[in-house]
Amino acid sequence: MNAFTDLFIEAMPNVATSEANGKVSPKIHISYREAVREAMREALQKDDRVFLMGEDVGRYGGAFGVSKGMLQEFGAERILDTPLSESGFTGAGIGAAINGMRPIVEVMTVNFSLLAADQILNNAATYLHMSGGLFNVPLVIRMGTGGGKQLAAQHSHSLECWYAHIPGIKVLVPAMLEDARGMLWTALQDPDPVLIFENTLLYNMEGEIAADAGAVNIDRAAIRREGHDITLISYSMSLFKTLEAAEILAKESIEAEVIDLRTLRPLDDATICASITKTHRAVIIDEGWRSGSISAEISARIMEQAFYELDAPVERICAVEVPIPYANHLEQAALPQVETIVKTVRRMVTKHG
Amino acid sequence: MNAFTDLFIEAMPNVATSEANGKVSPKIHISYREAVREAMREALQKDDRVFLMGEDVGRYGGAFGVSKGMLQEFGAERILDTPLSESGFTGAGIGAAINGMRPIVEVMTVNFSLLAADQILNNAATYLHMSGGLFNVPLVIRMGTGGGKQLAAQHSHSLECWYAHIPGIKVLVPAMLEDARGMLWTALQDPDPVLIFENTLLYNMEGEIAADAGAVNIDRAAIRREGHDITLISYSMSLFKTLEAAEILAKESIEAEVIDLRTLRPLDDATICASITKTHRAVIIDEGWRSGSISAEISARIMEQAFYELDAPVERICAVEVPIPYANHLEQAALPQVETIVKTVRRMVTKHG
Amino acid sequence: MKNKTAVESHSLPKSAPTNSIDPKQAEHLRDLLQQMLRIRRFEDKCAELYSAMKIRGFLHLYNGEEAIAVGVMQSLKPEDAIVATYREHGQALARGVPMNVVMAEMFGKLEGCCRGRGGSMHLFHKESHFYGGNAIVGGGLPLAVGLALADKKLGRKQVTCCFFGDGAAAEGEFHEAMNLAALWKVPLLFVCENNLYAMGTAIEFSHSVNNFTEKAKSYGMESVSVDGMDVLAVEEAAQKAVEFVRDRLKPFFLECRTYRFRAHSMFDAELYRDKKEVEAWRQRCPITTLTQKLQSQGLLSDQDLATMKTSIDREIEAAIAFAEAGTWEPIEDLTRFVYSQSNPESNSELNSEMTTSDRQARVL
Amino acid sequence: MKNKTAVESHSLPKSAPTNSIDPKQAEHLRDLLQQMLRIRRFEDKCAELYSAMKIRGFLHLYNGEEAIAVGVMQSLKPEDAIVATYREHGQALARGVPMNVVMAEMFGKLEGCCRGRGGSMHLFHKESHFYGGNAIVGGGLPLAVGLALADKKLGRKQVTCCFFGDGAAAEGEFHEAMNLAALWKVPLLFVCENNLYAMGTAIEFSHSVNNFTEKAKSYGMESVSVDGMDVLAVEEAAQKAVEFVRDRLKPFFLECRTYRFRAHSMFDAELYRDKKEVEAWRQRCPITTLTQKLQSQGLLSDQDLATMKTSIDREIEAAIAFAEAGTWEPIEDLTRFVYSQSNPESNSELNSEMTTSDRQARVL
Ligand SMILES: Cc1ncc(C[n+]2csc(CCOP(=O)(O)OP(=O)(O)O)c2C)c(N)n1
Ligand SMILES: Cc1ncc(C[n+]2csc(CCOP(=O)(O)OP(=O)(O)O)c2C)c(N)n1
Ligand SMILES: [Mg+2]
Ligand SMILES: [Mg+2]
Repeated sequence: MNAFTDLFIEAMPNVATSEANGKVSPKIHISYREAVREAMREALQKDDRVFLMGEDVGRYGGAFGVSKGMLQEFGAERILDTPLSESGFTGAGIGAAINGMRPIVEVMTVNFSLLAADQILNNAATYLHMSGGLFNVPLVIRMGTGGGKQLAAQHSHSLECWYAHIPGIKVLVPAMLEDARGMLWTALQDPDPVLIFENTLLYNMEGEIAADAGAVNIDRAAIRREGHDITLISYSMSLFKTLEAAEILAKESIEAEVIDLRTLRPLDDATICASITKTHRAVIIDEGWRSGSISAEISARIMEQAFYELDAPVERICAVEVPIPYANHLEQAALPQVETIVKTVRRMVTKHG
Repeated sequence: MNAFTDLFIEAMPNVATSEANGKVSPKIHISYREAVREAMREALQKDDRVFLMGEDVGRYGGAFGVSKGMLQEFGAERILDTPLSESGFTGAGIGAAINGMRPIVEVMTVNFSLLAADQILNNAATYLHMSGGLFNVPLVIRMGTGGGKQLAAQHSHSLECWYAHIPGIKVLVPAMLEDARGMLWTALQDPDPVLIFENTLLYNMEGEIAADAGAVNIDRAAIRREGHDITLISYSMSLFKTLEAAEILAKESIEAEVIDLRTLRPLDDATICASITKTHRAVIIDEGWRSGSISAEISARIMEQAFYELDAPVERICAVEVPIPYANHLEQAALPQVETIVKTVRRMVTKHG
Repeated sequence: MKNKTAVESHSLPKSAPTNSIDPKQAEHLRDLLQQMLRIRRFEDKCAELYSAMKIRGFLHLYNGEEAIAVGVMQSLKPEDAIVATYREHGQALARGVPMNVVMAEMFGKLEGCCRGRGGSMHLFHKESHFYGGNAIVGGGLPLAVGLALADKKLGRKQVTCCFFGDGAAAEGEFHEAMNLAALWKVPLLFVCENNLYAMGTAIEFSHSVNNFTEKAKSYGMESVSVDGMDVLAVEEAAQKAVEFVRDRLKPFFLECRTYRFRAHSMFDAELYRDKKEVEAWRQRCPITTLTQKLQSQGLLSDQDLATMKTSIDREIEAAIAFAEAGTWEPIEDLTRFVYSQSNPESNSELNSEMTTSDRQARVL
Repeated sequence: MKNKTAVESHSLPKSAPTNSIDPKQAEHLRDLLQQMLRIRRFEDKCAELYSAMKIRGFLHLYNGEEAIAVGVMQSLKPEDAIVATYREHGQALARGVPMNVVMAEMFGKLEGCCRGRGGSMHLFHKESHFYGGNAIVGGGLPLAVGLALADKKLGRKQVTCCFFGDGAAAEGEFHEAMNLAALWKVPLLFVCENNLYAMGTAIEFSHSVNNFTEKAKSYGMESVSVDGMDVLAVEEAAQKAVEFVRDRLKPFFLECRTYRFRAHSMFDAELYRDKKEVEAWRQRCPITTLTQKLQSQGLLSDQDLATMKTSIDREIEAAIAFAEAGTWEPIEDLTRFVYSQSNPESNSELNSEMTTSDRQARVL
């Protein structure tokens, strides 16, 4: 199935090492954009089969500047500018993956990925299964997602929940710099299609990560803040709003536990339920439209797996169900906000506290 | 916004009449396929602006025979065979709707609609909003959906939940003959895009409906069976499995209330919650893949709106998360079954009864 | 108002005029110049306003391509329909969408043509039959087929005119729309603004064959390729094209060879093209060319030009003032226009009480 | 085995031979006949088995089009790749996918080439480099571009051969794939099986221009159109085409004009075409033509033909027996192959305990 994977296991840094061995490894300052770029550079350097393809990834340097300089470094064979043909080049990525390559396909944003939805669902996700296990598709697709930049109704949506509905693919949503840096390599080792969603507002986020930060696991949610009063579940851009809300709440002695989902498919139910067993309350914060969003799935799973632990109904804070408007005040009103999180938690904790 | 709608209000039969006036109206025997066809014929007869377009709707008579004979009756101008260009003709339907027509676009099955997903989300659903209310899109799109015919991984999925995620459109899922007959006209009166999903296994279903059955409301769920022990929520094909299960359970003195959702967007929370207030337990049965399905949304809404009414966690019975396999025994194992519903309800009622 | 007359019919040049221009024609040429200049100065101001953070989001400017919108619009009647892209300020202005509402839209104000919901990439205007502003590359093409199809079915003698870029022609929707239009013989004018780049991707990396008339031919569609830097050439070609479409009830494909003088959007460092190449194309600026032509024939005095610029600048300043004075749509109205009849009552706790909007939707 | 040799290289006719056929060539012609007949009789049996409810789902038969799969496969090497559609039994058999596993697949058995998960529309076979069986019209085209791209990148001198119908050419994916293939110069042979209908839609209602070589030209792609009812013509054209692709590292477009003798699928009442038209095409049956040719030249005795049929029927009967004797994949294994490493333990309460599969997925 996956004859080549073995070759790379030794090259894959052990995620736990840097902390486990007690040594404090040196840090570097990096932006999310650079972290993704470094991840891609490393992959291209380590594995000849890896190449990047997508609209404007080469000469332009990537719609959001993520791949800037990579064409110069790796050449046009490995940094492949494609025509505006989302279905065509995504399908080509699938074919290349089946036939021995390890393509990273970049779709500028999830809004445009609708043009490739047929290839992603009907080919990438089903190929292994409908061939009875004969052909796997080791493909990575990266896309921008999210609102907040006044790009209006055709450029601002968070449709990762659609893809999280599809068996056969995995869906990653890196929020932290370490994940932006480390998820790609793990995804490339995966024998099956992996979609990585990068909230475009995060590209400018900067911070410190270990100089030797490398591959990370992609199957576990992470607790980004410990607490015992309530569990706040979020991912990607909303995670930071959630963490901010948690800090504000802490000043009022409400200690929220904050979970970063990291992966939307498969969901890490165990981490979520363990936290709820401790806190007995939960809110899910998510930039997708409320109805049918990933927050619905999480709420339903909590219902199924932790109902008797709940002291109050799980709530959701999502995007208002409108095509995202251009005007800033309307757009911000449509997106989840720190203040709403704070208010909601305050109400939930005091009411049933 | 909707200058023409008024014209049709008087033509629209009052849904409640036939029962309300006490007279028993004569019945006719009809199949689901014929009911849809009659609805289309009526619409074409009543309104010059209505036309049907899609792959093989004309000379072939419709992939599932729904429009058989209509080309002969209405001519090629109004029954328009399209090339295999899902995005192209769906977009053309949107344009025609904006510009004064009332197109019924048929997409053979929801699996192929992925090729038109961009037009549906980025144009049909957003056009009114991003134009600040200037241009509405009075378009109806009909699609086949569902599994159970051994059509395998590219023809068998139930993706109506994806579309139910999109603000700006409505999503109808007629199960009963009356709805197959009556929803189309109401949808055509709607100033905004309406998607109608017809489970292809239902086309051969036959039964009696009132000879004068006409337009029905599209904003209310319906209680298809009253009961007080548990609420079973379903729609389309699964509704019949659910009703069958309810009959079996009745023999064991478990009286299930069965809700037919009828419309997935907007969901009729009121009917669902009212039933749960009575039964205190619920199961949702749905042919979509479990994660991120419409059943997740319903479970989450029950959590939010009826948590304190629940005696047990809401459960879901959905398709197993695999691309639907060809072999009959595997396919049936992947789809919700009567037996599973019966077992689940039995367990829920006895455990917490 | 200049922009009102722009959509009415003009006496048109029978052949590219060089000498002995009659006064009516001279007036027409000055009008064309004025319209192009109006777009140019508007776009330059938009760039400033972007830096001043008055305009936000993605902003795509039309500098260098003015001759196309202006040239093509001359032949369209008020009832004809326009479908454009995210780079559509030029089309909107040339079509007669008032500058005030365009500017207010980009400021995100309620007084904007889309109440601030659309922004630069989504200008719509009902009276002008201006159907967007579509920010999905290629997404407007099938829609245009449908608009034209409706006109045909309803027996209206109207033309739909659809603008799109060279990059868009690589999308599957281009193929589907071209085939449908030709197959169904709908009154649709395709105007390909071939500016040689799709964002940073030069046409030779987008298309195996760059010859657009060859593409049109493969659909059996009549076509012509024209110098998009020459407003008179565009005007003449478009007039013939529109007549063809209107009279024969068949689509037509018009390629306009042009160049974008500015960056793709405000985020573009323009790493992909040579400064020299840009400079060479700037030499062919449609505005400079027409100005010089008029001047050399004594049809445009320095005074005329100054007056023109002043009046344009005054209009732009007024538009800015209009936009500045505009109001913000109340946040309570956020969920309006999701559905035609939604009319939310006060909706103060929008973010925490999401079900409000659901409830409203249900009430429809 | 006949189907094994079929994919090896043969000495090929230099020109359409009519007289004085050398023994080797005669042998080759008989082999082509045998292969076509094998497909034909297989398909006819499938129709019977459908009525007997042994085969289910959608079943699309290849009757009438056999010359294409057989003719094209002659020039392909074992390491070349095939991408086909839902009407792919012919390609699978001609390619050398063993009949047993094809039949077992359609019976839904574990012994089928896809363990019964794919069925008639989704045949896959690794050793034959047979990449499906794609039931989304046009969906295989971009995939084929990718297969060929990988071969090119990896420096393999391999050809990908992609079959699709006239209807598929209206899809946007056709346009995108044609452009990408020509632009990137990948070793890909497009084989358009133009049988004049897409389901019930005749080609004149699908395409504004029916000339496929014109379409190829608009992408700068070399192409040829050939009589798809003549296996020798197909073989010769395909040989040149494959050589071109392999040597020049460029795509090529081969149109084969053909006709489907049977209904589109088992649900088709064939209201859209005239019985006379079908009859006229049946007169051009590629099998009859070649049979008569061989007979008239004394290269095929009645005895030869009878032997051929007997051996084919024996193979078919054996395949049915193989399929009948096959087993059902255990239901516990339902969730295998959703992900490569999923390996569920016993999973008895599948429907009520859905989270089991989630838990497994998480364990990956
Ligand atoms: C489907 C889709 N893919 C990608 C984009 C991002 N994008 C916006 S404009 C553009 C370039 C389009 O080029 P062209 O069609 O030549 O028009 P131009 O901008 O040159 O006027 C791209 C890639 C998009 N908006 N939609
Ligand atoms: C995207 C998509 N649309 C529609 C269908 C339904 N469908 C299956 S085969 C077919 C006709 C295809 O015609 P053509 O490409 O000419 O191939 P042929 O069947 O004639 O071999 C259609 C419409 C489909 N499978 N996929
Ligand atoms: Mg361009
Ligand atoms: Mg065909």
